[in-house]
Amino acid sequence: MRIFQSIRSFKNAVWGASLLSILVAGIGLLVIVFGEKYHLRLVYAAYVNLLVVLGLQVFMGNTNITNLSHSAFMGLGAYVAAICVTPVTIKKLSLPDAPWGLNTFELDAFSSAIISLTITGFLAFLTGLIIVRLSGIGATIVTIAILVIVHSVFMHRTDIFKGKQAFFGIPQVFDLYSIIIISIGVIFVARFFRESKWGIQLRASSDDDTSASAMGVNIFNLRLFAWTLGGLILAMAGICYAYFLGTISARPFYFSHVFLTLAMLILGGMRSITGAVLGTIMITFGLEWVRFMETGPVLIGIKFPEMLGLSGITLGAVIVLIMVLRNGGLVGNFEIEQMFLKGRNVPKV
Amino acid sequence: MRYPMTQGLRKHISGINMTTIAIIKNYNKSNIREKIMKQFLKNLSKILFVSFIAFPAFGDTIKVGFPVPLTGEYAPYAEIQGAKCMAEIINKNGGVNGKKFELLVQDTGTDTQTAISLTEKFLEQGVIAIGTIPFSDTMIPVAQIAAGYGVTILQAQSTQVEMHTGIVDNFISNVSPDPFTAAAAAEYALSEGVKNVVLLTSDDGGSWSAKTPLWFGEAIENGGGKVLSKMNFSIPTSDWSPQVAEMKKLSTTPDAVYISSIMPDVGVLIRQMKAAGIDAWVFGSDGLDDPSLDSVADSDKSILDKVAFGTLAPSQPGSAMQAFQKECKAMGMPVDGMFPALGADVIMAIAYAVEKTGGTDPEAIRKALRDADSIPVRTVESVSFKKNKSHAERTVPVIGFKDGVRVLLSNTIPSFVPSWK
Amino acid sequence: MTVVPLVLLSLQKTNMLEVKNLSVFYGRIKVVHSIDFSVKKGSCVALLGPNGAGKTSTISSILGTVSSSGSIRFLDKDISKMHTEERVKLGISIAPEGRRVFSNLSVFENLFIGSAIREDRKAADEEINAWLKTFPILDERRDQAAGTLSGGEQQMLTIARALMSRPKILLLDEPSLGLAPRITRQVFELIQDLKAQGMTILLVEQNATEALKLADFSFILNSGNVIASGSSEEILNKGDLMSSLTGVEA
Amino acid sequence: MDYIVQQTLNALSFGAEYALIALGLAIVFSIMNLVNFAHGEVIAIGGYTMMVMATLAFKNPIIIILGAVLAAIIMALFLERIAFRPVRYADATTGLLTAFGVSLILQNLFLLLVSPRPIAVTSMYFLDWPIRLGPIQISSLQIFETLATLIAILLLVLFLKKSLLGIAMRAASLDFEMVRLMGIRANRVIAAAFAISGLLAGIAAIFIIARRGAVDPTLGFNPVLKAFVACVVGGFGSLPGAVLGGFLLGALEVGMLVLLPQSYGGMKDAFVFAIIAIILVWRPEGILSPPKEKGDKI
Repeated sequence: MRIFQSIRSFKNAVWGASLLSILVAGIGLLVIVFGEKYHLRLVYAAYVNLLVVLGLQVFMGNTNITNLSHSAFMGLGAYVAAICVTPVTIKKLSLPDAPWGLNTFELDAFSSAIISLTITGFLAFLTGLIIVRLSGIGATIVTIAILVIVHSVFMHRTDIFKGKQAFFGIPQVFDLYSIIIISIGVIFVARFFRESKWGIQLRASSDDDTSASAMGVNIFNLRLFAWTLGGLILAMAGICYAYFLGTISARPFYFSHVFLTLAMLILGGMRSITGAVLGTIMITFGLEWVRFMETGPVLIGIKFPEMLGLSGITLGAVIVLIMVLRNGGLVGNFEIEQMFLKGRNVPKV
Repeated sequence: MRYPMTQGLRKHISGINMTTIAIIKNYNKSNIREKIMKQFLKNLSKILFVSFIAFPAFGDTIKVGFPVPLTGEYAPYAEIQGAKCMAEIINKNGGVNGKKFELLVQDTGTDTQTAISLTEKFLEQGVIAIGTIPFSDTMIPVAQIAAGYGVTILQAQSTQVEMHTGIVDNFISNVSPDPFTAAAAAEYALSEGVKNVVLLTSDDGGSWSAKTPLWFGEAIENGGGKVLSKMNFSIPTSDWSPQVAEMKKLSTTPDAVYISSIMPDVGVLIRQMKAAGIDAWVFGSDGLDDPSLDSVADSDKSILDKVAFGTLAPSQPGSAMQAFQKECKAMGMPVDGMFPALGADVIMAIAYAVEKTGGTDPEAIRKALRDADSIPVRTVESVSFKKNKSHAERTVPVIGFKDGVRVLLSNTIPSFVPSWK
Repeated sequence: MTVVPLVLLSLQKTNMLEVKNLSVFYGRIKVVHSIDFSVKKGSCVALLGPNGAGKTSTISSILGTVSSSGSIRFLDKDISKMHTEERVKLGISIAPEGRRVFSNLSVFENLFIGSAIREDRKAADEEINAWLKTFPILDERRDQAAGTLSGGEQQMLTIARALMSRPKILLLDEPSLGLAPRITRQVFELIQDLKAQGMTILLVEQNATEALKLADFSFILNSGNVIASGSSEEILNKGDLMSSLTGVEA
Repeated sequence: MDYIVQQTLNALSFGAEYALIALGLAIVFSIMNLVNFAHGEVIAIGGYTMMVMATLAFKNPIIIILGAVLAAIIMALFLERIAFRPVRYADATTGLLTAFGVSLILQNLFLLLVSPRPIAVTSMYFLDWPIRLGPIQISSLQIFETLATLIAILLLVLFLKKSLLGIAMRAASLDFEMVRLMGIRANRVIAAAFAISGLLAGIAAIFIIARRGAVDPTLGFNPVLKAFVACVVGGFGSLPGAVLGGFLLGALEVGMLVLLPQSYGGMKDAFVFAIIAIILVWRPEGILSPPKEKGDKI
């Protein structure tokens, strides 16, 4: 069975993913060489968000169904890995009442990640069975339900997840280099999926307004696959989050993170991987600047007023303006290799 | 490792001069040239960056970093207004040993990742102490990073018990943890003849809302009282009628209800209980210490007569805190509420340690804080970290109301504190 | 006394509706290519052609519900830039393809909403009653949801609804579509009556035989172009044209 | 027995509040397929207006109520004009995201211009006093709120049945283009829908403030999330569905609090949302979903 319809789409995928990888790795390396220490953390957080945005893109970009549950899957990935990898000595302290012997074992980082991916992927698959049967706004509503349910469980099974308190003591496994490599891998995966014949079929079917019930079984399965793949990438993002920070709680995996990453995706344009990467870069740097302006700095001798909430307003404005002015985001269907491979048109859907 | 900004700048500039000379000397050796180019770019970018981000500051200053929640869920607990005002007061009077306070403040939007990167940034800029989002999921990683610099996390308002279980060593809270406020409230309740209590718990505020009521219950039972029932609630709750109906159903009428939650939710509970004819005390924790609580009595002065909360510093009229708030208001730097006012105390504690050690070495500062028998602060007379190391030993006030006006009901260090470590 | 006939005469001379160089687009796809046609006051003009010829697109462009270019003049006013609502207020009304009664509204409410632009509320109410008398079956179901009516009844309701706004021109889009032959006859009888009362009508039909009986003048469309036009006689004489219209559906 | 009656009454008043807000969401959705998450901020505007009026020393409660309701209506119309009109013809998801964006902007504007902390607004306290019916204890506010919701539903039904604009709105929920072809201006119908949703938000704001006695930037977000759930359960776009969903949710929530064991009390939201998901799988369009026909929006 062939994955790509033509050798051209394969080539485009390789080209595009490579160019984006160079861009993404380039920014990371520049920061490693030139940046202050705190830039490294900032950039690491940006990479985690990039993974989230890519995970989101795999489903949203190809099916055109808005997903608002992505932060929940990221949280699942983070928690499962954290529960597995955290040393028993710490878990005895932090999770004294954990059920099912969760505080009596510890695994190495790699096995923990695999278990986390398996469990989150399986949960994504289960929820996917519901999601793919709904269309448009109905599906989006169920994703909100998933977000609230998962958050609720994180918050109230404090014996396992610690809720709003810190789940601490997770060993620091990753550094900036690791996440750069993972990001490149995920960029390739997302881009290959987009250009594969399944991706193309999905995108073709998403333009159609036919209700999901009228669709062939094939589209169901494809959607389910995209949803699960997205879930796996989100789990990976969660693992990266936990493996660097060392401390997690239920708080970061809720609405504010949902909106932040969603704004990143739709700013660049959810239909393309280039858009996803671009949006993440722009919002990350833009917000950093806005946050600086928020606290009323002195610039060129001018004292600016303190403007708390400016970053929230900026995010909201980005979402509204993109929706109103340029529904497809800044780049629409454009992929980066089109800048270089003139004349050889990428198959458009 | 740490250098004041101006020195840092000078260093970089001289670095550039050196590299420029080196470039001229070695223009034909390409591999060296590359290296030098890299060095040059690195210095250039640093200068650009430093001049962009840094506040122009001259002379030796006492830098304190505040990656705090000015927006988002935990914005009400930011200590920044009081800290700024106190720093201004000290600076106006010539600083500490001639050194002035310089506060580096940036909003985290209540986001842990942001707090962490800002912490790293402030550490690089040479702060000697950090105050951040007062929840353990942020304080733990922030403290772990700061530990590498020897810097202390000095929280003005953190009552979370997790921070005192020895996960990190460089953490100091300038107030008493939750079990103390619960115990103080219970002590007062027992003195008022309270026997039967109902506890309202919630996981939404971490251990603060989940465990504090249980500690209160423990202290009541220790004093011969009884816990009638535990009920669950979520934050926010704007209608308590189901819980109130549940209270009325109890076979024994409760003498008191304990809740650790926030305004305006608790205000609704107080009014709905009163409306339902439940004549019980409502006890609470520091979450109730909000200016908007007082306005619950707007329509009926007696409604707050049986409301009291164990809190972090006395906030009734005539208290040191109110005097401080007045002073700040006159300076055009309003400090609204108890949490913002507590910021003054950490600044004073740092000032004390700087004066004591005669310098700004963060490790020495921490040691000085922990060694002192008594450190003068603003909202109470003094605090001491000698006994507890990671949190202050200070009196825990219980605030109540008379005719709708705050009164100090008691202000002691509670004798029985439930075990919590 | 002499003024009124003069006005009528002048109107009769000029075209009530005049379409020139009209092209219709769906997104980037052009479905009607620069066609011209006109409708004189009091006449019945038919747009005929096979499925997909662009008839409905043309009629929709007259009301401005699809994007088009070219000039559309109604009563000597260029209406091509106007909002749909303004065109309706000028006196254009439509009984659309597939009837599109408001199925969640009662029969009465359908007629009532048809008179939305009327200022003379009393007269309009009387007219509603008159219509209900004309079609007793509608009167019977006066307060029932229009969705419960049969196809023929819905078609009658649609035409009545379109007339409630007292239009100067009535656009009828496929009034016989999907109706039984007996019902179709009733519908065409109604159209015949309207024409006899002096109503200007633009009729779109696939049922060319019936339409040509009614029409004073016809335009035949295929693939978005006018391929023939003339009086019914002229069209009927061109046998090949007729067979292609009535027999084949491209 | 008294306890059951008491909790039933509580459930009813919970439901009334959800129904009131859900109606505001549903009326806009039925006409332009927009899930207006910024409805919560329209409620908040009502609250902030009361705050401003209190500081300007307006004492007359009627003036304050009218002011708050008017502000909410104006806000709803303003949002329609500047944010939602440009996405009127876009798909429902675009509308939803726009509404989320608007909601973010407004929440942060409140924060920037007023305060992140709750600000006391006690001018509506006078609506709240205890009423004793034998062993049952209720607050006047619960009665007012339930009554106001019922009256609002009644007036809304009258308006939708008897007035031309109301009939046009019902017609528009099925076939917007056909309504325009009747010569009725689209802007007028949509503005009417937003004005009504603003009115309902204003009324909701009065009761919310009367109970909470304080206003903060996120005042409206949680009630609207709940009302949104009510809409989904009832069938999005169906007005009877919104009312049914609201009361059902009220019953569900109080029921959960009463029946769930204490240790699971916090999982209330998880259970409520799980039920929603199940209902959607069983009936993807909700319980009382309105009929769907072509040409819904143009």
